[in-house]
Amino acid sequence: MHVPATTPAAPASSIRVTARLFAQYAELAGVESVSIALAPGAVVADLVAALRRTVPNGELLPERPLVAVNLSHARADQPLSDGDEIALLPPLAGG
Amino acid sequence: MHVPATTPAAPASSIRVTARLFAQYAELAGVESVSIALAPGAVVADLVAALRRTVPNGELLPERPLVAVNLSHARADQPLSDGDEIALLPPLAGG
Amino acid sequence: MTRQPIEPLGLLRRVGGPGLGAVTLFVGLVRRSAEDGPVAAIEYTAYEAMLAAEWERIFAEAEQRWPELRVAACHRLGVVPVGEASIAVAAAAPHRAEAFAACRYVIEEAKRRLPVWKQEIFDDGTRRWRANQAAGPEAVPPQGGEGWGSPSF
Amino acid sequence: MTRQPIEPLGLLRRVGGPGLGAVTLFVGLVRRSAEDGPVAAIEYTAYEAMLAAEWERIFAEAEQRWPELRVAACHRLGVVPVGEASIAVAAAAPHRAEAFAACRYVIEEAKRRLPVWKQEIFDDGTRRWRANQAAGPEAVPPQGGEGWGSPSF
Repeated sequence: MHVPATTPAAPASSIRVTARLFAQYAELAGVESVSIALAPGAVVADLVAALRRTVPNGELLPERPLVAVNLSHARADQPLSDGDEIALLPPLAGG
Repeated sequence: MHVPATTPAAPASSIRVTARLFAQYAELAGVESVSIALAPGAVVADLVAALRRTVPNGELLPERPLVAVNLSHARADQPLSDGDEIALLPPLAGG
Repeated sequence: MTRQPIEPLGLLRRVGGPGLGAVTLFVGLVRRSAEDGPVAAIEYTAYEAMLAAEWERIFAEAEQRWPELRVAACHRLGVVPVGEASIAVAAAAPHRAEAFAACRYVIEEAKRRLPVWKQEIFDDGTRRWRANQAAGPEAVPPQGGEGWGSPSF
Repeated sequence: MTRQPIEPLGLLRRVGGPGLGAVTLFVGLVRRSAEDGPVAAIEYTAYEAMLAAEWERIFAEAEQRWPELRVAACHRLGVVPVGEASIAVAAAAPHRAEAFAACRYVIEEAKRRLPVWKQEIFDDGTRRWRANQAAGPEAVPPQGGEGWGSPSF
């Protein structure tokens, strides 16, 4: 399910990113994709904190999940840009 | 080609073994199998020495070839018994 | 990635080449074992766009490390019954040492980095999410910057 | 051993089993390379009775070392054109570390111990005997007793 805007309309100076949830995290929150506004200069950790406040059961998401930005594994301090796609990845299980 | 007896008829107290030559060694000697009589108590090294004396171009065979006795790799000092099959193996090239 | 059964022969053919004397193939299969219980199948899901990108990054790393290498791999998604392959990696190189090393590298990185998740499906239909060992954030190489925890890279 | 083309899929099937989650396959192919010259094919010959016995010994050693292992292998004999497989080894185990290690063990022992010889056949029809590196008497494990040279076992 795609939730177009779970946060208030962004102020002019904000950036807007898409957050995606997978597997257990998507089950937990009941959503797979969230559009979210962040302050300019926001980093991955800020997005995670915002998601934990705003999505259903967000407080059950880990504080330090595995995260990808634009299809690449990313660190907590990676800066975000308008239009980025950030994914919260549950513990991996490929193979 | 099988050469039934390149050595003189064995005395009563001797053992008789079959020596087999492969690949380059068979090409060199022009024979693939030789029946050969050895003194009781003979070891692999004695068989090799006898072959080097008796088969065509035998002196061109190595003094210390790779040898198998009854389908297993063997050392130079392995004792031989009547009826054994001893193979002189050129450097291996499997795989 | 594929939702169909993996064809190892197809992977082997994709890595062939005239100067390559050694091919290694790894196939990971859904297994049933005493410690895991009566698993009938595993359902794999993925972040598919990233899965493709991550495979490409792993291949590029391997080809940089072993220049004459040719590598191909496949992760099956969807429900995979016990005994069927979930992942396969083929690597071809001039000699066997590189072929083994590269195949191992690719499967280890795949397990560590591919955005894939699995649910065990038991004989009674119940399901359980499972993760690979050591599959936390610190196990995955980020693309630069400082991370949480203690990254091992 | 076989005089027909090796079928990797057949080997893979022979090692499958319900508790085995990892299969590795090694395929050695006749290759053409600058250093070896214009090789068109390789003709393999063997001491066939011993070849079968030596395979069995290698398998037994591997199965003793990795108890849940299943292994199968094949050496092709006769003329093998460039690009075709001369040897293949498949190993299945519960987990990938053993499957890789066992497959590597079997191919290394095979190269070192199988009574097989090869002649390169060049484009112009000329032939040349070739041996594996380090394939002298001291490279092969004897069945007890003291040997020539300096055995490394």
